[in-house]
Amino acid sequence: MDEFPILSAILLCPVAAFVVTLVIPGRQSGLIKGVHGIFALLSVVLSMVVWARYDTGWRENGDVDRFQMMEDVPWVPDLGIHYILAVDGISVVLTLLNAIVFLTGVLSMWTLTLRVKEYFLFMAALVFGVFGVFLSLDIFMFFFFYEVAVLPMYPLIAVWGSTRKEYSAMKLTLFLLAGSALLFPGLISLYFESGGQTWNMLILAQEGTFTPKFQVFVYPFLYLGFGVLAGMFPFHGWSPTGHVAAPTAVSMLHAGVLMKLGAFGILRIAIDLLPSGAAYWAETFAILATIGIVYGAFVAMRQTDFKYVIGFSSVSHMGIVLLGLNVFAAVGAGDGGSDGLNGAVFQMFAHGIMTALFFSSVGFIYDQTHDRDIRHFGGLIGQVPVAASFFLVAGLCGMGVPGFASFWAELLVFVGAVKVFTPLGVIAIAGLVFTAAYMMRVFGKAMFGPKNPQWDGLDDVGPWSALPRVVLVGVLVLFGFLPSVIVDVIRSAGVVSHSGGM
Amino acid sequence: MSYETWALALLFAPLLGFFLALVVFRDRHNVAAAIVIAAGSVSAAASILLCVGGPQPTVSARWFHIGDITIAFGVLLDSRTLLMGAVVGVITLCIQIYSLGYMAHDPGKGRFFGFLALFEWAMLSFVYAPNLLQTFIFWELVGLASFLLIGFWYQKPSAVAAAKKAFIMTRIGDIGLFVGLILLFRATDTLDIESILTLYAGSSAGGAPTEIIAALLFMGIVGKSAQFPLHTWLPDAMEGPTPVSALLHSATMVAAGVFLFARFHELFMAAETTRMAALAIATFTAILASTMAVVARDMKRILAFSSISQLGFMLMGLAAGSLFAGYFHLTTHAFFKALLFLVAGAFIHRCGSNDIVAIGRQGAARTMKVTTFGLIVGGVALAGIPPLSGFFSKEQIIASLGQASPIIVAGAYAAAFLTAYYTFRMIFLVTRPDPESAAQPAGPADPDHAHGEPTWAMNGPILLLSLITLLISALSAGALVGAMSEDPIASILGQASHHASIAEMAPAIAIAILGAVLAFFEFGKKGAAQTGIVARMPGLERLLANRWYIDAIYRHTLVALATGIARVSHGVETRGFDGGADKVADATVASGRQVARRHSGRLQLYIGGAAILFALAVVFLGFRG
Amino acid sequence: MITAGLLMAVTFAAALLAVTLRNVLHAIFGLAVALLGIAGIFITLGSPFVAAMEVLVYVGGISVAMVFAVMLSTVVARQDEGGRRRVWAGLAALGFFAAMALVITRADFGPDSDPSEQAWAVAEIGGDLLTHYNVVFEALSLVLLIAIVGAVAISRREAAASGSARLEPGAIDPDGTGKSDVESEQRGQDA
Amino acid sequence: MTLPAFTMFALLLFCMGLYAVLARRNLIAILIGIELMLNAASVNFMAFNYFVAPDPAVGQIIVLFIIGLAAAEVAIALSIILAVYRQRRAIDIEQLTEVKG
Repeated sequence: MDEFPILSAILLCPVAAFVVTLVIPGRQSGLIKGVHGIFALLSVVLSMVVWARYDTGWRENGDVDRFQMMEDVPWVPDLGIHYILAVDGISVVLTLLNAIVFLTGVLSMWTLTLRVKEYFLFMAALVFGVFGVFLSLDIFMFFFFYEVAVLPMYPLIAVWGSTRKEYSAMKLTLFLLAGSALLFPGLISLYFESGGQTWNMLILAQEGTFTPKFQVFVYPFLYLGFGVLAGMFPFHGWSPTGHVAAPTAVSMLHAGVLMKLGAFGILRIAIDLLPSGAAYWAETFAILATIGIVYGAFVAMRQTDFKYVIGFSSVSHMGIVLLGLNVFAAVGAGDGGSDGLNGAVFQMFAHGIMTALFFSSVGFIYDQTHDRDIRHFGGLIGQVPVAASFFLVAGLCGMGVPGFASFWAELLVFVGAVKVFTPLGVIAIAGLVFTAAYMMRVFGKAMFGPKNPQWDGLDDVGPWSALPRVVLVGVLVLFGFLPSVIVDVIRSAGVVSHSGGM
Repeated sequence: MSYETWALALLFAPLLGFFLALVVFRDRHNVAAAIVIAAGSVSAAASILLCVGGPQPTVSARWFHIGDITIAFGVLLDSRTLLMGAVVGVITLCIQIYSLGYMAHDPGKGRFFGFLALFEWAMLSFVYAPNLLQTFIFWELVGLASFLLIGFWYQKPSAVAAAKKAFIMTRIGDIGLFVGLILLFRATDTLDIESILTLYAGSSAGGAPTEIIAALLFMGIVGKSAQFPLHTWLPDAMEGPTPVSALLHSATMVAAGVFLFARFHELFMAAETTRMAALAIATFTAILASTMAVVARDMKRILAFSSISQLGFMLMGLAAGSLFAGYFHLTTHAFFKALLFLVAGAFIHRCGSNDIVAIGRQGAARTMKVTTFGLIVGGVALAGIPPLSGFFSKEQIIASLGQASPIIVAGAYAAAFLTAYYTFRMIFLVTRPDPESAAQPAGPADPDHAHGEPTWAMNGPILLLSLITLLISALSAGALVGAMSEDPIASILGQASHHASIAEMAPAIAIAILGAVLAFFEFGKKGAAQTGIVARMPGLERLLANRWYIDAIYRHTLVALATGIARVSHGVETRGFDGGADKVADATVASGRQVARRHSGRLQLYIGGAAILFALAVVFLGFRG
Repeated sequence: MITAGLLMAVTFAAALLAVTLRNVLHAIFGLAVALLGIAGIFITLGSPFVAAMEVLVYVGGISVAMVFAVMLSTVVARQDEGGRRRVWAGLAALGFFAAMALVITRADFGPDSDPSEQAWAVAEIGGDLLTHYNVVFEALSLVLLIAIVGAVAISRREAAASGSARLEPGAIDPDGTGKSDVESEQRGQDA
Repeated sequence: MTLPAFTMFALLLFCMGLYAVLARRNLIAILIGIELMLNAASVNFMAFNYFVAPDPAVGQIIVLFIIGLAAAEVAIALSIILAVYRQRRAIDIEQLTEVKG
C-alpha cells in the first residue's frame, strides 16, 4: 500500500470526469467532451501502465501473487465489506478494453449536441461501474459496481436513442434487473453459507468453503443471473433491441464492455467460487451456449437492419465466450480447459473492440442517412470507401479471419471445445459457416453491389473521425498478429484456483 | 546470400507490397503496380533459387506460444514445398505483369494489385508452412484474398454473389479441415508437419482415428479444390477479372487443396478407406466437370470446368498412391492452365465477349498470332496429346491407377477423352470459325472490356508460359526416350517416376487423339456443322448446360434449408423469445393497471388499512410465540 | 403519581375534544390543552427541560401556526364527516388499540428499575447533543433549514400560480358537482 | 403509576390520533391527529427513559429530536395546505385523490 494506488486512480478517472462535468455549465459542450476525452485517455494510459507492470510470471515464480497491486480498505467492517481492488491477468485485459472503448466512445460522440452534459454524466457513471466490476475483489462491491454499470443504460437509451427507444430501454432494464434478482440471492447465500464473515473472493474461493451440494444448487442462480447480461441464449432478447435503439457510443459500450461484465461475473464469481457446481452444470450450459452460437447466426441472416445484424452477431459471439467458459468449468485447468478459458477471455476482448468498430461504422453512416436498412444501400465501398473499409474489417474479424484478434480467440475456444465436448465443438465450428453467410449477406447487399445513387453525396470518414476507428483496427490487427501479448497475460491468471471440487 | 535470407525475402516481399500498394499508394495506380511487381519478382526469383538449391533445413522463428504450444512462423524447405513454391512464384509474377495490360483501364487498378500481393503472400506462406497452424491460417487467408479478388468488380451483383458463394462453400470445407487439424494435433501432440509425416510414414493402417482425421482434411480439400459436391463455386468465380481466374484456378487457390493432399500424403496413405473414397470422388468429379465443359460456350467457364476436372485428375493420382503423378500433373497443369486463362483474357480483352463462337466470328485468331500460339500450345497440352506436357502427367496418373478398380480406370479414360474433345472444340471454334453459323453471342462477362489488341504486357507472359510448357514437355519427353536419366520434376521431388513403355501409353494416346479427331470432324473440318454430338440431344444438352442441375438442387435443398432455418429462427425470436418477453411485460403492466384501478387515492383508506394490517401482524406474531 | 393520573385524564379529555370537535379552531385549542397536559406528564417523568421545550415548540409554535393557517386559509372552520366515516375510523382505531393493548398487557417489561432521580439533566443532554449525537443534531438542523426554505418556496410559487388563477374564478372548481354548499360557505367567509 | 400505565396512555393517545387521521376530512384536523400520534411516541420514550434506561439523557434527546422534526413537518404541511387551498379553494381530503394513478 505504500506505492501509488494505480487501480483506484483508474477507477477515479470517470469519477473525476463526472465531477468536473457537474460544475461545467451545460452550454459548454466542447469543454465537457474535452474533459471526458482527457480522462478517458488518462484511463487508457493508466491501464497500459497496469498491463506493463503486471507480473505474468506468478506461476513460475512463487513469490509473485496472482492478484497484484492490491488495495484493501475496510468499508463496512461490521458486515465484512471491504474496498478491495486488485488485478489478475483477466482483469488487466478487460480494464484496458474498457478504457479503450471509453476513449473511442467519447471520440465518436464528438458531434453530439443534444443534452451533452447529461449524456456524458451518465456515460461516466457507466464506465465507472464497469471499471469497478473489473477491479473489485469484494463480492459486495462487485455487485454494487455491477448495478452502477447497468442502470445508466436506461436513460442513455431512452433519451439519446432511436427506433422505439423507450421500449428498448425498458426491456433492457427489466431483463437486466431480472438477472440481478437471480443474482442477489445467490450472492447473499454465498455470504451466509461461508459464515457471514467476509465478502472477499480470495477467501471465499478457498477450497472447502462451500459444500458440493450447495454449489450445485447455487451455481445456476449466479450463472443465469450473470448470463442475462452476457446475452446468453435464451435470455438474449434485450440485447439486439438495446443495440438497435442505443446511440452509437452507447452501443459500443453496451456490446463492447457491458456484456463482458456478465461473462466476467460468471468467471470471477460463479466458476471461481463454485467449481464443483460449475463442473456439474457445464455441459448443460455449454449446450445452451452452442445453440446460441448457431441460433444467433441464423437470426442474423434474416435481419434487414444493420444494427440488428450486429446485435444478433453479438449473441453468437458471446455464445463462443460462454462455450469457452463452460469448457473451462467442465475440466478446470485440465486438457482443453485452459484453452477454453484463454479463448473466452480473448474473445471478450476481441469482441469488445470489434463490436465497437462495427457500431462506430454503422453509426457514422446512420448519422448522415438516418437509415439503417441494408436493402437501401449498395456499393458503399465505392461511396464511402474508408467508412465501409472499417465495417469490412470488423466483419472479417467477426468471421474469424486470421490476422485479426478474434481468430485466435475462436481458435482457442474451439480447440478446447473439441477436446472437451467434441460434438458441441464441431457444431460451434460449423456455426462459422453461418457467420460467414450473414456477414457476406451484409457485405454483398450494402458494401458491394450496385451503388444506390441516393447516397452518392455522403461524406467519408475524415482524418479526425477516423482516429478512434484506426485505434480499434490497430488493436485488432496487433493482437491478430501478436496474440501472445494478450494470451500471456490472460494465461497468467487463467489456470487458477480450480484444483478442487472435481 | 544464404537461403534463409531468400526464404524470408520470399515471404515478406509480397506482404510489404500489399501494404504499400493497398494502404499507401492505392490511388497511384502505376506506383502500386510497380511495387507489387517488384515484390512478385523478388518472390519468384527467390522461389526459383531455393528450388534449384534443393531441400534445406526448416527456417523458423518462434512467433509466440499459447499454453505449452509454441507456434513458429517459418519456411519448410522440402522438395514438395520448393517445387510448389516455384510454380506459384513464377505464375504469380506472369499474371501480375499480364494484369498491367489487362487492368490498364480499370479505375481500381491500385487496389487490384494490392489484393494480388495479399493473395501471393497468403499462398506462399501457406505452401511453405512448416506447421499445422500456419497452414490453417494461410489457408483461410487464401480464401479471404480470393474472395476479394473474385468480388473485385464489386458493383456487379453477379461478381459479388460469386465471391460470396466461393467464400461460403470453401468455408464449409474448412470446417472439416479445422476439426481435422485439431484432432490431428490431439492425436500427434505436435504441430510440426515434418514430425507428423514421419509419424505416419511407416504405418500403413492407421485405424479409425486416422481415417476420421484424413476424411476431415479431405473435406477441406474438396471445398478448396472444388471437388464434387462442393464444386459449384468455381464456375461462378469466373466473374472475377480474368487474371484472377488465371491465378486462382490454375496454380494457386484451387491447387492449394491438391497441395494439402500431397503435403499430408503419408497421412492419407495410412487411411485406406478415406483414400479410396477420395479416389472415387476425384474420378467422379473429373468426369462430371468434363461433361459440363462439353456444352459450355463461355471460354472462361470451359476452362473453369476443365480446372475442376484436372484437379480431379491430380487427386486421383495422389489418392492412388503416386505422389509423383499427382504432383507432376499439378505442375504441368499450373502452367498450361494459367496460359490458357491468359489467352482467354487476351481474346476477351480484344473482343469484349466470352463466347467462343463470338470470338471466332470476329476473326480474332488471325490477327492475334501470339495469343493463338498460346491457345494451341496450352490446348494441346490440356488435351493430353503427345508430346506436350499434359500428356506425360496424365499418363503418369493413369499408370498409377494400376491397382485401382477398373471402373476408376475407365472413368479416367472417359474424362481424358472428354477433355481432348472439349479442348479441341474450343480451339476449332476460335480458330476456324464458320461465318455462316448463326450463333447468338453470349453476353460478355467482362462488360466494356473490349480494349483492342493485347500489349506486350499481355503477350509477354503468354509467350513465357508457352515456353515453360514447351520446356517441361521437352524435358519429360527427353526423360521418356532416355536422353535424361531422370525426370526433372521427379528428381526435385525425390520420387521415382513411372517409366512406362510405349505400349502402356498407347491407350492414353489413342483416347486423347480420338477425342481430338471427333472434335475435328464436328468443328474443325471445313464446312463442319459446328454442332457437337451433345447438341443433337437437347435433353442431354440442357442437363449439361445447367450443370446437372446441381446448383439448382442446392438452391432448393441446402440453401432453402438454411434460409428456412433462419426464417424459423427469426420467427422464434420475434414471436417466441421477444414476443414472450413482451407478453410477460404486457401482463405485468395489465395487472398493474388492475391493481391501480383498485386504488381510490383516498389516503385515509390506505392508512387505515395499514394500521389494521399492522395490528393483525402484531397480534399474529405476538400470539404465535 | 396522582398528579400524573390527573394530568393523563386532562390530556385524554382535551385530546378527545381535539379529534372530535367539528370546528377546527376549537379542535386546535383542544390540542393545545392536550399538549400542555403532555408537558405536565413530562415533568412528572423527571424532565422539566423537555416539558419546557414541548410547551415552547408545540403550544407556542405549532398550535399557533395552525391557528394562523386556519385564519389565513379562511377555510370553513367546521366540516362535517358522515356518520359512517366516523364509525369505520373508530372501529379501525379501536381494533388497533385492542391489538396493541393485548401486546402491552402480555409484554414483560422486566423488573421496574428505580425511577431515576436525575431530574435536571440539561447539562448532560447538551453535552450528548454536541458530542455523541452531533451528526444527528446537525442533520436535524439541516432538515429544519430545508423545511423552512421548502415551505417558503412552496407558498411563493403557489401564490404566483393562484394569483393568475384568481382572475378566472369559474375555472377553479375542479369537479364541479356536489360541492356548491362548501363553495358558497367559503365565499361567504371570504366576504 | 408504572410503566405499563404510561404505555397504555400513550397507546390511547396514539389511537385517538389515528382516529383523527382516519375520520377527519379537514387537512388541518388530520394534522392535529398526526401531532397527537407523535406526542404519543414522545410519551413512550420519556416513560421508558424514566423507568428503564440506564442513561436518562437518551430518551430526552430523542424526544427533542421528535419535537424538532414535528416543527419541520408542520411547517411544510401547513405551507402545502395553504398552497392546496389557494389552488382549490378547499382543503378537503376527499378531493385530493390524484395519487390514485
